Amino acid sequence: MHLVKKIEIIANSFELGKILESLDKSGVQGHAVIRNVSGKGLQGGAEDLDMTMLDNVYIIAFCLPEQIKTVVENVRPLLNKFGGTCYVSDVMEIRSVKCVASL
Amino acid sequence: MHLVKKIEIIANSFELGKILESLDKSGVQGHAVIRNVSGKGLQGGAEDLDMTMLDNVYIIAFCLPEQIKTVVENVRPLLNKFGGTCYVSDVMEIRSVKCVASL
Amino acid sequence: MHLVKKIEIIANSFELGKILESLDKSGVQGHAVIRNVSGKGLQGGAEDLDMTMLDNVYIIAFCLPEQIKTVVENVRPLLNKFGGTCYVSDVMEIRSVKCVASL
Amino acid sequence: MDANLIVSNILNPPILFFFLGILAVLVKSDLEIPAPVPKLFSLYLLLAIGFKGGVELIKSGVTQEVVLTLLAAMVMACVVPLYTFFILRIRLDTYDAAAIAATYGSISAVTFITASAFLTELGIDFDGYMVAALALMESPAIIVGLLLVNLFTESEKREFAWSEVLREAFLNSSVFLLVGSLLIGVLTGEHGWQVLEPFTQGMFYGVLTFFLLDMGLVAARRIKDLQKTGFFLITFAILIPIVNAAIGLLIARLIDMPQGNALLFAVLCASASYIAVPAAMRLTVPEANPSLYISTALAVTFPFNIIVGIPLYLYGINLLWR
Amino acid sequence: MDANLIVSNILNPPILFFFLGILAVLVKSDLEIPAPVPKLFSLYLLLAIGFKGGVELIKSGVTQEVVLTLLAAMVMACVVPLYTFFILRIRLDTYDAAAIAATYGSISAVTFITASAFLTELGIDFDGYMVAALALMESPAIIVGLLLVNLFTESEKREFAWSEVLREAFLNSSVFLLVGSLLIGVLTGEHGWQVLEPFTQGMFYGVLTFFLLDMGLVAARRIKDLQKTGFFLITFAILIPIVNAAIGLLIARLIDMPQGNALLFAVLCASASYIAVPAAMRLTVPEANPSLYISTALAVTFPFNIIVGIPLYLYGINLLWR
Amino acid sequence: MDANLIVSNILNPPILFFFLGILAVLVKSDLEIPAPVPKLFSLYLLLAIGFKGGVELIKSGVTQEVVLTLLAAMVMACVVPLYTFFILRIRLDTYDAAAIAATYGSISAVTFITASAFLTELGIDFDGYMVAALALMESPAIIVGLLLVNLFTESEKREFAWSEVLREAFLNSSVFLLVGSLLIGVLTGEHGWQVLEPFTQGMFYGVLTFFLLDMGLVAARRIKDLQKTGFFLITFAILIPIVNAAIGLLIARLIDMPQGNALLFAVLCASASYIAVPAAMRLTVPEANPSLYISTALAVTFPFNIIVGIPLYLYGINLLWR
Ligand SMILES: Nc1ncnc2c1ncn2[C@@H]1O[C@H](COP(=O)(O)O)[C@@H](O)[C@H]1O
Ligand SMILES: Nc1ncnc2c1ncn2[C@@H]1O[C@H](COP(=O)(O)O)[C@@H](O)[C@H]1O
Ligand SMILES: Nc1ncnc2c1ncn2[C@@H]1O[C@H](COP(=O)(O)O)[C@@H](O)[C@H]1O
Ligand code: NA
Ligand code: NA
Ligand code: NA
Repeated sequence: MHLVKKIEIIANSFELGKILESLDKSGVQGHAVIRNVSGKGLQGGAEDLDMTMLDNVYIIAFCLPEQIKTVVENVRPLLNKFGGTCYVSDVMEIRSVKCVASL
Repeated sequence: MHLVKKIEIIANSFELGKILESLDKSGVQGHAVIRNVSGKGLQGGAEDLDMTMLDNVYIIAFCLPEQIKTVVENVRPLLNKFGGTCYVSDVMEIRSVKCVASL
Repeated sequence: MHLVKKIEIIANSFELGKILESLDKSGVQGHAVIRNVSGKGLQGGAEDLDMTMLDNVYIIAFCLPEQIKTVVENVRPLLNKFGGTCYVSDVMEIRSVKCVASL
Repeated sequence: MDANLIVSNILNPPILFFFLGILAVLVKSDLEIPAPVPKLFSLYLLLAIGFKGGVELIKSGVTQEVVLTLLAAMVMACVVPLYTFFILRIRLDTYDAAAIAATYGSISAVTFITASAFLTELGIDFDGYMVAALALMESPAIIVGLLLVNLFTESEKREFAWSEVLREAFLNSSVFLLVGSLLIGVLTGEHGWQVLEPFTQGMFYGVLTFFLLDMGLVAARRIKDLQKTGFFLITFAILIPIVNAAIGLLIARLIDMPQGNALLFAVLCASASYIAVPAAMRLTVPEANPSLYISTALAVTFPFNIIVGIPLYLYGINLLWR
Repeated sequence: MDANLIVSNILNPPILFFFLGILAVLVKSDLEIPAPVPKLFSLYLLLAIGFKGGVELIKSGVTQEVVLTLLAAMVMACVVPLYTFFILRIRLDTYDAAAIAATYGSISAVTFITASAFLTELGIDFDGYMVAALALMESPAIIVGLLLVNLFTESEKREFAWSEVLREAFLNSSVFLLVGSLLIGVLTGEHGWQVLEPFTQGMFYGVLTFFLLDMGLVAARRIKDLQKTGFFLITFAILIPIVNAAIGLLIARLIDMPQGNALLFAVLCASASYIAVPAAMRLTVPEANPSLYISTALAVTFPFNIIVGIPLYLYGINLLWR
Repeated sequence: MDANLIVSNILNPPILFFFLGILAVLVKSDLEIPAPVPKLFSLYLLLAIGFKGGVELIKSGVTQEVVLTLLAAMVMACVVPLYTFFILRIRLDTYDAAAIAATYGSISAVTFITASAFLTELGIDFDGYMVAALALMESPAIIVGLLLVNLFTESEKREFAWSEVLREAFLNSSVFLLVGSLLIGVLTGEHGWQVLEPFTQGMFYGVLTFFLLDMGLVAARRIKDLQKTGFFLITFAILIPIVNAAIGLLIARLIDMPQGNALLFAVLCASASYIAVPAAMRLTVPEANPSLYISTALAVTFPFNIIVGIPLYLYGINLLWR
C-alpha cells in the first residue's frame, strides 16, 4: 500500500473531452467516468438531463502526489470558464499487477 | 486549495427528495446525485432495481467543515427512519471561479 | 462518528460477481455498485460499453479498519488476474440505526 | 380439461418467454434486460391498456353493469387487505402483516394484461371498463394497510403526513398513467384510437412478451429469498389468490358479469402488487421487511397466477356460469 | 372559429399526453420517463422525419418553389436572432441577449412534428422538403449569436476556436441525424420507404405521443424557474413567436407557398430551440445563464406553440390565403 | 456485375445508416446512441430471428438437408479457429493468437441478419433452420481457443474452472436468447407467429437500420486502434473472411445447399464475433489483449463483410451454382 492522490471532478458533460485531455497532458493516464450525474451547483440544478444536455459527469482519477500540481494548473482554467468543481484527497493504493502478456 | 468536508450518502431513491431538502436546509447548496446504484446493506441486496423500486442513490455533497454538524443533525433522522448510510471525509477543494455574467 | 475504511474498486463488470463474493467472504457485508462506468487504465480506454462488454463497475464498500487486511488479501489476486484497481481511505461514519422491526 | 386450458395458456409466447427468463437464472446465464427497458415497457403497457380501455368505455357508455362492476372492485380492494391481515397476524408482526395484506389487496397490472391476452386468444370478449376496475383497485389497499398499522401498533403517535400517503396511493406513476391514459382514451375516442393503433395495439403483444421475459428473470432471482420467507408465507401466497379469486367469482356471478369480465375481475382479486404498493410501504411502513412482501408477490403469486391461476379461474367460470 | 381549431388541436392524443405530463408535475406524481428513453425517442423522430422528407423530396424534385422556400428559411434563420437581440438588450446584458436570440432564431423539431401531425389530422397537404427547411434553420442562429457577442462585448479577444463552433453548429447530433436521414431518404427513395415504413411511419404517432408526455413533464418542471426569469422574458417568449410567425406567414404569402407548407414555415419561425442551441451556447457563451434561455424556450414558447400557436397560425393562413 | 451487387447492397437503408454512423465519428459529430439502447436492439434482433427461425423450422421439419447443414456448421466452427491459430502464431504470441482465432471461428449475428435482409431484398429464398446453424456456430470456437491456450503454453497448470468456461460458451446471453427464442418458435409455430408478427417482423428492418447506425459509430471509434494493431492483423482481418467464405461455399456446394442458405453459411464462416467471444476471452484468457481481437473484428471484418463481403460471396455463388 502506498499513498496516491484522488482527484474528483464534477462538471458538465460537454466539458468531458477537454478535461480528460488535460488530465492526459498532465501525465494522469488512468481515469473513470460516471455519466448521467444530476446535481446542483452555482449554475442551478439540473434534472432534465436527457432533454437539455444539462447532465454532469463525475470523473475520478488516481495519480501520484507529485502530479497534482500540474493537474490543477491544467484543469482549473477549464472549470473557471465552463463551471464545475474539483477536489483532491489522500488514498492508499492497493498495488496490483495485471498479468497481461501484451504489457 | 483549502479544506472542505465531503459527505457521501447512500440511500433508497425514494428518500432522495427528503435528503436533498435537508441538505439544503443545512446550508449545503451544492450536491451531485448518481442514480441506479445497486447494493447491499442491512435490508438485503437489491438487484431488480428497475422493477421493484429498490434502487439506491449515491449523493455527494462538499461543504464547509462548520456545516457538518447541522447536516448530520438533519440527515440522521431520515436515515434512522428509512435506512441508508452516511460518511464524512476530508478533501481539498480546488477553487474555481465561474466567469458567469449572471452571478 | 467513528472511523471506518472506504474501499473503492474499479474493475471490469464481468469481475463484479467474484469481487462481491470475496468482499462477502472477508466479512464486508455492505456495498454499493455503480455500473456503466467508462474509463481508461492499463488496458486502454473503453467507450463502447454497451456493445463490447468493456464497461467497468465502481464498487464502494465501507468496512471496519480491522477488516482491510483480509479484504486486500482476497481481492488482490482477482485484480492481478483480470485487471482493475483498488484504493482505501479513511472516512467517518455517521451511525444510523434503522428502526426495522425485522432486524 | 382444466389441464387442457393450462397447456393452451402455457403454449403462448408470453408465458414461454416468462419460463425462458426463469430458466436463464436457473442455469446462470448472464441474460439480463438492462434498465430502464423494463420500466419503459411497463409504462408502455399501462399507457396502452389505459388508452384502449378509455376508448372502449366511451363506446359502451356508463351503464348499470359498469357501476356495479366498479362497486364490486372497490369493495374487494378494501375487504381483501382486511381479512388477509388477520390471517397474516397469526405468524407475523403487525408491520409485516399490514404490508403484505396491502400488497395482496392491490393488483398486478401485468397479470391483468396477461389474462386479457389469454381471453383474446380464446376469443372470449371482455369490456374496456375493466381497466377502470383495475385502476380503482390499485390504491385503496395502501390506505387500508396504513390504517391497520395505526390501529394495531402502540400509539407512539406516528406522525404520518397523510397528504404524502394519499399522494403515494392515488398519484403514484402507475395509477396516474393508467387513469390519465384512460381519460385521454375517453376524450379522443375512436378517432384517437385509429392514429395510435399501430403503436398501442400492433406492438402490444410483442412488448408484453419481452416484458414477461424480464419478469421471469426477476421472479427467479427472488426465489432464493423464499427460504427466508418461510413455509407459512409461501402457502399463503398460493392459497390466498385462489380464495380471493373464488370470492371474486362469486360476486361476479351475483351481479351477473359476462364471463370475460368475470375472469379479469377474479384475476384482479387474486393478484398482488409488486410495484406501487411496495413503493408506498417502504415510505409509509418502513418497519416492514420489503423482501417479505416483494418476494412473495413476485416469486410466488405472480408466476402462480399467470401459469396456473388464469386457466384455473376460467375453469371455475365454466363451472359457475354453466 | 379560432377556438374551434384550438379545441380540435387539443383533443389529439399527443397534446393531451403533453397536458398529462404537466399535470403529473403539478400534482406531484412520481411519474417520470427514465433516461435515455426521451433521447431514444428524439433520435427516432429525427430519423423518421428526415427519412420521410428525403423520400418525398426525391419524388417532388428540386423546383423553383423548393429553392424559394429554402431561401426564405435561411433568411429568417439569420434575421430573427438579429432583431430579437436588440429587443432583448433592453433588459438583459449582451451575453444573455445573444444566447436567447440564438435560441429563438433556431427551431424546435418537435414543434414542427406536432404541427405536421396536426396538418395530417386536418387533411391539409404539405411537402417533404419542408424538412430540409427545418434542417437549414437549425444552425445559422448559433453563428449569428456568437458574432453578436463578439461585436458587442469588450474586446478581450475571445479566442473562439471557430472550427469547434462551426462543428457544434452544423454537426451537432440533431442536425447531423436529420440531414443524414434526409439524404438516405433521397438515395433509397420509394424502395427504401417501403421496407422501413412499419418502423418510421407506423410507430411515428405513438412515439410522438409518448415523447410529448415527457415534454410535458420537462416543461412543467421548468415552470418554477420562470419566477427568476421575470415578466419581461415571459412576455417576450409569448409575443415573439407570434411576431415571427406573422413575418413568416407574410413571406410565405409573398412567395406563394401552399397553405400546409406555410403553416410549417410559420411554426419554424415561431419555435425556439431547447436542445441544439442551448448545448452550443453553454460551450461558446458560457457567460450566459442557461436557465434563462432553456426555461423560456421550454416552459413558455414550446407549450404556447403546440397548444395555441399552431391553430392560431393556421387561422392566420385562413385569413391571408383567402 | 459484382460491382452492381455491391451498389445494390449499399443503397439500402441499413448499410447507408451504417455509413452515416462512420461519418459521424469521422467529422466529430456528437451523435451517439445512448446505452442501453444498442443492447435492447441487439436483444430484440436475437429474439426476432430466433423466433422466426423456430417457426420456419417447425414448418420445414428436420430433413436430411437440415442435418447436413448443421453438421457442416459445426465442422467449420471447430476447424476455422484451428487453422487461423497457426496463421496468427506467425506474428503473435499464443494468448493473442488463440483469442483472435476464437473470435474468427465464431460468428456475428448482425452480419447474418444483414445478409438475410439482403437476400429478402433480392427475392432469394433461404431456410429458417439457418438460424440453428447460427446458434450452433457461436460457441465451439470458445472451447477450441481455450484448448489451444492450454496446449501451447507452459504448463503452469491453468486452473480453469471448466464449468465456468462451458457456461460462458453455451449459456451466454446471445446464445441463450437465440436458442430459447428458436425453441419457443418451434413450440408456438404459426399461431405464435401471427400474434407476434407486428412486433418481430414489422419493426425488424427498422430496428436493424437503427442498430447499424450505432454499429457504424462503434466501428469508426475503433479505427484509431488499428494503428496499434498493425498491418499483419488488418490484412488478416480482410483475407481470412474471404478464405473462410470460400471454404464455406465449397462445402455448401458439396452438400448441395440452396443458394440462399449457401450465402448465409458463407457469411457465418466469414464473420467474426465481437460480443460473445470477447466477453468469454476476457474471462478465460485475460492475458490476451482485448483491443486486438475486438478492433479487428469490429472495425475491419464487420464493415468489410456487410459492405463488400455479402455481395462478393453472392457473386461466388452465382459462379459456383451455375
Ligand atoms: N489511475 C486511475 N484512476 C482512476 N481510474 C482508473 C485508474 N486506473 C484504472 N482505472 C479504472 O480501472 C479500469 C480498469 O483498469 P485496468 O485494469 O488498469 O485497465 C479502467 O478502465 C479505469 O476505469
Ligand atoms: N458543493 C458541491 N458538492 C457536490 N457537488 C457539487 C457541488 N457544487 C457543484 N457540484 C456539482 O458540480 C456541478 C457543476 O457545478 P457549477 O459549475 O457550480 O454549476 C453541479 O451541477 C453539481 O453536480
Ligand atoms: N457498508 C457499506 N458499504 C457501502 N455501501 C453500503 C454499506 N451499507 C449499506 N450500503 C448501501 O446503502 C444502501 C442502504 O443500506 P441499508 O439501509 O443498510 O439497507 C445499501 O443498499 C447499499 O447500497
Ligand atoms: Na388483489
Ligand atoms: Na425560430
Ligand atoms: Na466465423
